[in-house]
Amino acid sequence: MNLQANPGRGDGSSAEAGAQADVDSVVVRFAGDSGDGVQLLGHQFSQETALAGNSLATFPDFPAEIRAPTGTTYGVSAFQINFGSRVVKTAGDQPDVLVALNPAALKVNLNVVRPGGLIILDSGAFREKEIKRATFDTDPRTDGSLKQYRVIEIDISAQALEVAKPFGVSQKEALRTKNLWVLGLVSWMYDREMKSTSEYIARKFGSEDPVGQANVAALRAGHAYGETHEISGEITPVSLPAVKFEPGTYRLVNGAEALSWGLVAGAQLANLEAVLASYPITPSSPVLHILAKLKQFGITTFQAEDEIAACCAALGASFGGKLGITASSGPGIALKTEAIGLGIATELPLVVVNTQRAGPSTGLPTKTEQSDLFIAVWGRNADAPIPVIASRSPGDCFDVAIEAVRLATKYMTPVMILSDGYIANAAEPWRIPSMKDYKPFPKAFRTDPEGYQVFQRDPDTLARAWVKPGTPGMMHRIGGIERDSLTGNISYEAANHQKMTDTRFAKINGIANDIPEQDVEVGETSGKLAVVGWGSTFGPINRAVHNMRARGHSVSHIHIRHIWPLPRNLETLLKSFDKVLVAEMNQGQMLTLLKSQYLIDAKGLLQVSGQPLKIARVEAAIKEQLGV
Amino acid sequence: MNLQANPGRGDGSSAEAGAQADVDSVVVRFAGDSGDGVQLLGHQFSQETALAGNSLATFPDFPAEIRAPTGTTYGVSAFQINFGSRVVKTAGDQPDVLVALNPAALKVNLNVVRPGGLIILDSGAFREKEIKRATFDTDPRTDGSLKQYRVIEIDISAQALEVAKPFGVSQKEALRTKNLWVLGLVSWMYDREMKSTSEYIARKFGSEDPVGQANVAALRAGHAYGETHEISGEITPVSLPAVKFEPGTYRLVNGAEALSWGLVAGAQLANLEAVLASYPITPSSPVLHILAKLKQFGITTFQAEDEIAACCAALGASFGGKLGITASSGPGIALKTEAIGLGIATELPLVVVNTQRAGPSTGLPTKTEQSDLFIAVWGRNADAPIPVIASRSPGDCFDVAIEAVRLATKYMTPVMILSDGYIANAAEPWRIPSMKDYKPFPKAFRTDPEGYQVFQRDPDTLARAWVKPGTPGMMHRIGGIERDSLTGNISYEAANHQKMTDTRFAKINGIANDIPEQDVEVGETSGKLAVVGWGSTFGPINRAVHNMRARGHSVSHIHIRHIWPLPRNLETLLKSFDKVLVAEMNQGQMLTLLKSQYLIDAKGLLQVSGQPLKIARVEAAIKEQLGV
Amino acid sequence: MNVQTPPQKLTAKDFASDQEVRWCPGCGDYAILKAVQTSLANLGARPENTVFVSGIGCSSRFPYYMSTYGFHTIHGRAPAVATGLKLARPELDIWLVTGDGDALSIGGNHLFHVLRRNVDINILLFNNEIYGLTKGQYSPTSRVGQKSPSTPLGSVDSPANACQFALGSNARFIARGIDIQAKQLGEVFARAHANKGASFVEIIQNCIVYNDGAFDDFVAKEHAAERQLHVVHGQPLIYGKAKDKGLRFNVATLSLEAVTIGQDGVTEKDILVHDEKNRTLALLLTGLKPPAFPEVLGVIYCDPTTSYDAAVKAQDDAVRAKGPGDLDKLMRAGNTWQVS
Amino acid sequence: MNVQTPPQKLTAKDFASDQEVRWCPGCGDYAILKAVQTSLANLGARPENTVFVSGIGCSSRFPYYMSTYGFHTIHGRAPAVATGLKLARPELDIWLVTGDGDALSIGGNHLFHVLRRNVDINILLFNNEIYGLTKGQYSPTSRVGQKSPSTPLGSVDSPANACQFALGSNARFIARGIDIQAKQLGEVFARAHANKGASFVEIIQNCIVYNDGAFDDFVAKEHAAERQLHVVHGQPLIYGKAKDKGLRFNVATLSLEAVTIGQDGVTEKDILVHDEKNRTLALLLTGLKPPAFPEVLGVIYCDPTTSYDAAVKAQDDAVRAKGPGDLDKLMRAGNTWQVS
Ligand SMILES: Cc1ncc(C[n+]2csc(CCOP(=O)(O)OP(=O)(O)O)c2C)c(N)n1
Ligand SMILES: Cc1ncc(C[n+]2csc(CCOP(=O)(O)OP(=O)(O)O)c2C)c(N)n1
Ligand code: SF4
Ligand code: SF4
Ligand SMILES: [Mg+2]
Ligand SMILES: [Mg+2]
Repeated sequence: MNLQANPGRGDGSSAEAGAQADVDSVVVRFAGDSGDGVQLLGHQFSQETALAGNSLATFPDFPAEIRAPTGTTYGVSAFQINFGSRVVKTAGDQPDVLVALNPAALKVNLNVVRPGGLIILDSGAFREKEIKRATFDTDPRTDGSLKQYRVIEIDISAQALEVAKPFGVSQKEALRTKNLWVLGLVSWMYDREMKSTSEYIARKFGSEDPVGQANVAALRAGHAYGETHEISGEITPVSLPAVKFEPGTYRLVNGAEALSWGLVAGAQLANLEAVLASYPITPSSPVLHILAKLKQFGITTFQAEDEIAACCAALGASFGGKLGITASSGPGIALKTEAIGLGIATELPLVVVNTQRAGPSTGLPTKTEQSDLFIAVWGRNADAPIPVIASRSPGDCFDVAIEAVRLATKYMTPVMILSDGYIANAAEPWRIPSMKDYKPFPKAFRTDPEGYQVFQRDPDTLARAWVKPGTPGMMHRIGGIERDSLTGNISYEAANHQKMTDTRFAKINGIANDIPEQDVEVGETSGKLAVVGWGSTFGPINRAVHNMRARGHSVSHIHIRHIWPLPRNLETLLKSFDKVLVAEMNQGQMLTLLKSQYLIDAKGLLQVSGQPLKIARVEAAIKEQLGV
Repeated sequence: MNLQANPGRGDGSSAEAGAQADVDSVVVRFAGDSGDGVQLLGHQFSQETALAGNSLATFPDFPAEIRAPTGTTYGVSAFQINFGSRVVKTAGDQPDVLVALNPAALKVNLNVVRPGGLIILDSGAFREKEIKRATFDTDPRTDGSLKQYRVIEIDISAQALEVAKPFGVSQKEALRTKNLWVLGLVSWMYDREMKSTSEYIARKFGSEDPVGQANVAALRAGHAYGETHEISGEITPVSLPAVKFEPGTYRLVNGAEALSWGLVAGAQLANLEAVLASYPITPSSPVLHILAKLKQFGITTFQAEDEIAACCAALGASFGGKLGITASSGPGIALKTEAIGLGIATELPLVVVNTQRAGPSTGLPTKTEQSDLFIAVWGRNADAPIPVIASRSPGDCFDVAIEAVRLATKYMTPVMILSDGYIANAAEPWRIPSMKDYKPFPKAFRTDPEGYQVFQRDPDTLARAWVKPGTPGMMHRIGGIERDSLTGNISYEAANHQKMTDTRFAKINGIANDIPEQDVEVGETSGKLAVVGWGSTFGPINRAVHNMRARGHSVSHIHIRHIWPLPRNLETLLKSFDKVLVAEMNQGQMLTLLKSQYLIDAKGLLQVSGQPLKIARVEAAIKEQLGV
Repeated sequence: MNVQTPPQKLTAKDFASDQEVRWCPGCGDYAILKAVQTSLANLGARPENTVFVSGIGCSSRFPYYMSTYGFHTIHGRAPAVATGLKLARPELDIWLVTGDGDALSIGGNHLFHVLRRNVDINILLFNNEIYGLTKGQYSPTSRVGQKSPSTPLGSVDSPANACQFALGSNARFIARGIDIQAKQLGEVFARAHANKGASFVEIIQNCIVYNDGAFDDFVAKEHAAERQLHVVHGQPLIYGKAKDKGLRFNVATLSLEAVTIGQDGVTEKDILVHDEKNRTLALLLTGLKPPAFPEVLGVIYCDPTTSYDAAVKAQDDAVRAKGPGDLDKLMRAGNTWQVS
Repeated sequence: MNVQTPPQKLTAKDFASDQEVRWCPGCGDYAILKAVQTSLANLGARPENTVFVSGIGCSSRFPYYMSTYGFHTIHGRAPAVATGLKLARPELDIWLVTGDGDALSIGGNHLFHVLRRNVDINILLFNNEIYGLTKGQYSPTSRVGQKSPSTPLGSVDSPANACQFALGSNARFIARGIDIQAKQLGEVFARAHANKGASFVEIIQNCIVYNDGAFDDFVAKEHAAERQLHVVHGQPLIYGKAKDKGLRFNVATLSLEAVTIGQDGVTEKDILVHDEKNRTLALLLTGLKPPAFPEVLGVIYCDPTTSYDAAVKAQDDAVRAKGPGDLDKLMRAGNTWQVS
């Protein structure tokens, strides 16, 4: 048997694709109980893979928020990685390899493994009680359930216990080294250096701690097991050559990190300090956690009593002359609606980070969806436009955050960033940018009282001037009641309200002239079919379009970053294609937006299953559109 | 001089219209200080006019919420009435007559009077101080400001003081009878019976109260003044014959009343008791005030601590098996967003009344706008559709409320009613319906435990069954986390979420089959131009289309009640016209909705000045569209 | 209502739903769940007349595990939902389960108003001094210096005192219990249930994953006897393994002192007697914190008054007693005219 | 900051903006506005360093009438806005103006948290026991039986006590004043301003239009002397025209009694001395209501502690003292690799 019998399929190249017969990418999925350390295992393996120079994409697939009792199906945590010697864009449609640390992990993940794929089981965890707990009626290893897969059973539990013995750690601690044992094994399978993991363990435990020592020993033992044991006949270790990346310094980054750093970068480029006011909510909380550790960058963080207070506190900070930022998800975004309106009315900068999750209501907090486009663009009382920008990948969050800060400060407006749970948690190799490569956009505060009027506007941007309380001679009042278009005093005049409403529109619409024109990711600028996406569907759409083009089809990929206002050339661009297919993880929100703006008869590829879009689905939809 | 020199113009028939040279309608505007009782004056005059059998429409034009210091321009309160011997549909574009009780009232309302119109002034209030207070630089009576109007000065203050003398009331009380003196005068001008007003005063004060007696005396004195004084030369009293209304019992009704009664009616037809949970906010509060007095109808009212609590309490009531209702405006609607999502998720009936006002943020609380269409249709996190219905006039609120209750209970869903500040406050003659003419739609609760599943659905409506806590054997749990499509238990399954999302969509979309097809208000079902409106723009659009048709133009008026889902035939209907013009008081929200749904290249006539749309503007837009 | 005579007394099990309980192994919530189920059985409650309403949080998953009616609502808003439910259906027995974040962070205002209005529901606040569900951020009850993902250097804001917040909100019933003390919890639940008004119960709950041992200063075995004072109306405020410790009122400072009977001339007579109707005493008792003082447990304050729902119902009923409304008549009242 | 040495002492007028004041004639808000302007002048405040933040309500229009910086925000959320502003700009002098509806109905939670956190702002709650701006609905401080458009038969829920709510929220500074008592208000404002933390001031305010005379039981001329107790730290709790009335502590009931000196053997020694640091006393004093007791006015409670903004700043500063962050370095920390 050979692990590589049918390689590369997991990356979504559909069955008829002959182009990738050589081993150029592999999809591995680790799965186990919430307590099994699967996320750490996945993260470390990603780290090693990245250091080896492969391209990779990951998909941490968390269980629901609460830790479930051991061994239950709903307590299963999984981590999927797709890595290869060519550029990898998604975490893969179907795993080539599944490592299942208990029966529940097998139960939940069985149906996703590619037929013919490899399953590595911890046979030590397949006791009758656990099998039942996992809601198997009979033992899946013997009842034929696994017959379309290659299965390797190893009593990993016993191995881990054995290895840990000399260090005198508790049985519980010993069993918890299973994840590192597995990491050793897969490191052997894919010829990975384990140095970074050993260092990580040493850092975490200190070199004297017996638990740390047991962990290192387990790591080595897993590796040795691969080298020396019987499975060396069943699995041939493979080494995927490094991808030719652009030169630079790289790291793994997830979306929450890149976004947080991007906010810091944006504040620096704007020459501002910032206040992040947030209330914890899945999957948005990491932004708060990360920025809470970055006080040295002039960032103050504030865990407010709720999302309304968070948004209001951010506005208060902006009124004070720092950059107000607030971050949330789903129900928390809904709660900020009223306060965002106040930001629009008072024309204060504000960055609202929306890490989307599945809904409505509480929905599926740990699952991804792109269904907040409507609320972002249209979800406020009255006529209340704001710019909306979406990030397409973990690393892209950095630039999107900078752009959001730029627009918020330049145009004195709330801006909403759309990220999502997948982007926030997934890690990808990222060429670390240098701050010196970014053009600063320092924000000037007005200090000159001469002729100052609160709602006087810059003729280009239509933005009003920002004034810091504390500045002598510039005292003024703002508020949510309609303001006189010059003085900012309360005005109930009909004509003034019309003028202010028109101006608010014109200001936001004018941003279309200050953002890049829409480009085409892959393919020509006209043709039979444009597949339009936004946000985290970038990977699958891009790969699918690549694949279809490789098969000779006329299809291009357009990925929209600026959702509101839309890029000026987008209408012309879209109308240069015979057909437009919008692929998104909602019931057709971008589709509706584009139809309303351009009257194009676009079609939708819509999915709201809480899982990332699969390449195969996009390919199928392209075929349908092309009639092939 | 003759009051009727140029009659009927105020109703928006544009200058070239020759059709209405005879006196068939008049627009009168009363204006004075907030303390002058102008609204009462207007209301009583409307009452008398209605009893006289004229058609009428009113526009109470409130100042900002706080009572301003006497004599200031921002403290001016106005009331406009358009009445006639033909069917009147708007409060009129331009008053033919303005009664100004102080200089500020003149200042604020001068520019709206029709050139050549009549202005009646209380000269007793035109002292230097008051003139200055009203921000006139010089006395408008003598500086030529009024030269294009006919002006009659009467020292109404002195008249009122004089009349009140015998009753021994305070000077303040005496001056406060000015409004009734004016009412007497205009009652004489338009040949009105004053009986209902006399009765009203008697009811309010009792017959013994000297203040009441002074008021009645003022009323009579104003009338007598008209009959006997010098102005009888300047003004010829006119009597507009009664309009031929459909037979029935009529009353004046404003939108808040009709809406409240409609909710009661809906609950009765559904055979339910109801809980209204609300938080006061302009212009929504009257619904709370009215229903608070209707406990005998099985309505319980609850002034919650805020709008979030109000919406949640309404949901709690619905969970308990009564109809939950909540009412608000602007910022309050924004706050309900999250809780409406919970209603969508748990599929509980809920009626959300949105009396729209100008925004964004606090905006102009007392001014009208139709700018909550976006938040109604699209303003929630995730994919979260609900039915949205708009009322077009005060009386129409009754039927709209019934329809909302019907849909909410039949389809187990939140429903949003869109009314607005104008509809809520304006009064119109209304043929009082009989409850026996309405078909009941009693809602059955499920009580049979046999085979009960929480999210089992009626195959026709896709609604789940409603179960009252307290019912044995039917205990169940619901919540905002995604629910298994059958049992309702928490489910994190990808396929289940897809199914539930699809079903929620299908359920709401299916309502299109249960609502009337879109009809055409005026004109043919195809032609050169359809003017599309919704909500309170009904009157001006309708009159404008009538006027243009009278001039031989091919134009029809389509007024949309069911905003989501849209009527099934609307697409075909709209596409039967060469052009579509959407007239609305926002920046193009219905326009955007229609474009997104039907890809029609409709144009907008958009206005957000906080004032009702004028007939003349609509006519001008029609002309532009028709190229005439 | 449609209640059949119970065929037999129900047991705790009859109050358990068919859903697998999904808290972390070792979570204090399990014990509370058990205690509630047992209490309801003991109180003779009927599942069909009982409703559990909750917000969002680990604790707020509670309703799924009860065989009663249940509504898992949104974060912080359970008191509002419960108020609407109680107004609609005053005859139902409504329990509200919430956490320290749910009730005191996002939901503080609704908690305030449900207590102020004295809506007849039983409020169980599971206080683990942490946000469990969102993975361990500090909460409004976390102590100063709490390190958490959102306060990596330790929190700096002083915590809310749940019972004192309730007192400031005009609550008329305030009690406190500990997750693992099933018997005492049962007694508290029985009293809360008997009180016709808002009954506020703070339950000290251990979050084994994110805040393990937060209450060890008075819950740990070695401290329990010396640092827990279980109050009983009319009984002296005495505690300690040897029942030798007590609370004395210092009239000069208007505060309580922890004293030892037999030391410094202190006798049992010096010890204050618990009066659950005394609001001043409630303030004093709820303010005590170990180790200098005992943690006060049991029914600390109970001074009932008419509940909001009862008062609303009385007003509604009084109007309705005059006969049902006639809409046709209502709409024809006042000035109308005929057209024929 | 950019403060020039003031060329001259400012007057009340210097704190008035150019906007015409738009309250109803006779509204109590006018007097408060005057008192605030006068106080700021007396305190030597600078308009450019002063910010007024408010919610929505008649009272909340206040900032427009001040020549300082001002932010008229949204209903109930002013404490949150002010907290963000203070965190961003701890050196500013921040005043918050709110009403009983704004602060205690929709905004109760934010008020709770701003007090609990002890953010250094001065909170002026104009309590007129009514919703003025929305035309007269009852508010959470309205007394039972209040008839209003939303409670045509009279309200049934018992009112919140603003000061006790503040106490339950762990406020460290609580004071009370009356709109028309400019001098006393000025003293209270000065103390609030001096307190570095959240200073809570309830101002009894007459709404002449919707709730005229609501406080006549202790504000009306004929009652003022006999039913107002202006407390002073260290002074006995004496009131009455003849200074013959006082408050005595009843140790049996742990409550206060209103007594008359010279009657029933009561002497001045029996009268409690005001201690503004005593929380129990604060509870007792804020709970008193006329006519049986006096309305207690002045600085009722003041027991300062570190403010939230100061503690946050200290943490921020400590980190920043180690040097500014280097983003390029941060992003390159941990595992990285080179591609060349
Ligand atoms: C509107 C909203 N904001 C935030 C969240 C995320 N969230 C869920 S539970 C929770 C806090 C839970 O803490 P607590 O109430 O103490 O419950 P515990 O989990 O500790 O039992 C938060 C912040 C949410 N679900 N909804
Ligand atoms: C979100 C929201 N809800 C409701 C309102 C309407 N509203 C404005 S002020 C107010 C209450 C005012 O009462 P209070 O705070 O006591 O101020 P007062 O007018 O009495 O000074 C209400 C309900 C609003 N502006 N925004
Ligand atoms: S996180 Fe804490 S509170 Fe939540 S279930 Fe686990 S142990 Fe319990
Ligand atoms: S309504 Fe009342 S509170 Fe508001 S301005 Fe008028 S008198 Fe003052
Ligand atoms: Mg908690
Ligand atoms: Mg008030």
